[in-house]
Amino acid sequence: MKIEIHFTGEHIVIPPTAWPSREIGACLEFQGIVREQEGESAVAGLHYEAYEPMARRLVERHLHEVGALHPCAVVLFIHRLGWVPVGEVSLFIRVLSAHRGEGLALLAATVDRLKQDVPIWKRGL
Amino acid sequence: MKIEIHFTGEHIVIPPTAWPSREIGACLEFQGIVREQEGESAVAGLHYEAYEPMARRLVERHLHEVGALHPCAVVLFIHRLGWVPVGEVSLFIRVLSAHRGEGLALLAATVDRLKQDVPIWKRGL
Amino acid sequence: MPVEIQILAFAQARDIVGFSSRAVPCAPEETPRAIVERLAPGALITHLRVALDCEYADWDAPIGSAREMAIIPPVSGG
Amino acid sequence: MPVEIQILAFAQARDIVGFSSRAVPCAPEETPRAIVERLAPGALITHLRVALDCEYADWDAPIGSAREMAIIPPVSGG
Repeated sequence: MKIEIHFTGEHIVIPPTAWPSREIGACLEFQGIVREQEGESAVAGLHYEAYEPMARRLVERHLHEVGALHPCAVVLFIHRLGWVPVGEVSLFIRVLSAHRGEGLALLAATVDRLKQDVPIWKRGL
Repeated sequence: MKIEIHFTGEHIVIPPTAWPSREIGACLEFQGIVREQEGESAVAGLHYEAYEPMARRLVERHLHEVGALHPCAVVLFIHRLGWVPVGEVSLFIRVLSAHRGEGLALLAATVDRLKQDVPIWKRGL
Repeated sequence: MPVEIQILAFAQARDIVGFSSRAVPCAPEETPRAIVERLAPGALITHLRVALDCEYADWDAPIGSAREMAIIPPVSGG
Repeated sequence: MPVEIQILAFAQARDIVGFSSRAVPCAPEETPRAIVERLAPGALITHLRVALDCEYADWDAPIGSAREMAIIPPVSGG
């Protein structure tokens, strides 16, 4: 499985899609968008902070572990850091796989695990 | 829930994303791509045929049913018909929702139900 | 009082019944099974479903006021 | 033989311990809990986790040869 992980302080620019082989049957993409309503209060945006080397290491390990259960061909993971206003994308994940089942499972598990133990924090402003 | 359903004989052109409100927190997109290996044999592409009025009606009904369980804001469903060569997209689904859970569930259920009873057929060529 | 209804056959169903579309006078009390047997005697419909006016229907229930009947092989969209 | 290790505190942990980054001489047999208590006496770390060289670790196990210790509040990425 080919894995690419990026953290960026800039707008997330979604790379154009391309399939690495003629056996890719599913492309799944997730964009997490900053919402106005964060818990109890309305915010103008969120500020994201990461312990980047550890976050990268854990995301990569998660992807390998989850990918062993749900084999996929390519995963691209991009998390924005710093200030992200409402309506902009804080997280982008793309998964290419032969079948949709694996891609959906990997995508769901990746976001779940991100929220469990990957050292990234947000605060509303 | 806003629903848009299209069948097209042309290349699927993915519309640019836009969020209808400041409460959209997740955008999920699925692209189904024609693979070379279709069951036992290698193909150059697939030919898709639909009983379009019934297919449209069933997709819409499925989306309403599944959306009652997993409320989402917007669903865009585009299925290509006619000849689709290997590597090109035959199905595109975009789901916008407040939270990722609903979007993932709606997306998964929509493709599952598509494969159960929506009158669309493919044959390898 | 027979009325003309449109019979559609899709994908493999076309090969089984030998046509893709026909307009055929049918009585409201006729069943889809009887209509297919009349148009394509001996056609093997075991794996096919039938729809009346865009809704799945029973092969053995009368067509009633339906104006379109579709013969539907196993689907494979996506 | 104490060696200098880097102590990092993120997000709410910064407010709890009162710094974001410090280089501090520590003995290999010291535990993360003892180090934090030495740097920020009385700091309430109940809801915090600790990582040594980018791996979650035990508050009460010696730091050994680790060179970086991070104090990690509940995460909220995505």
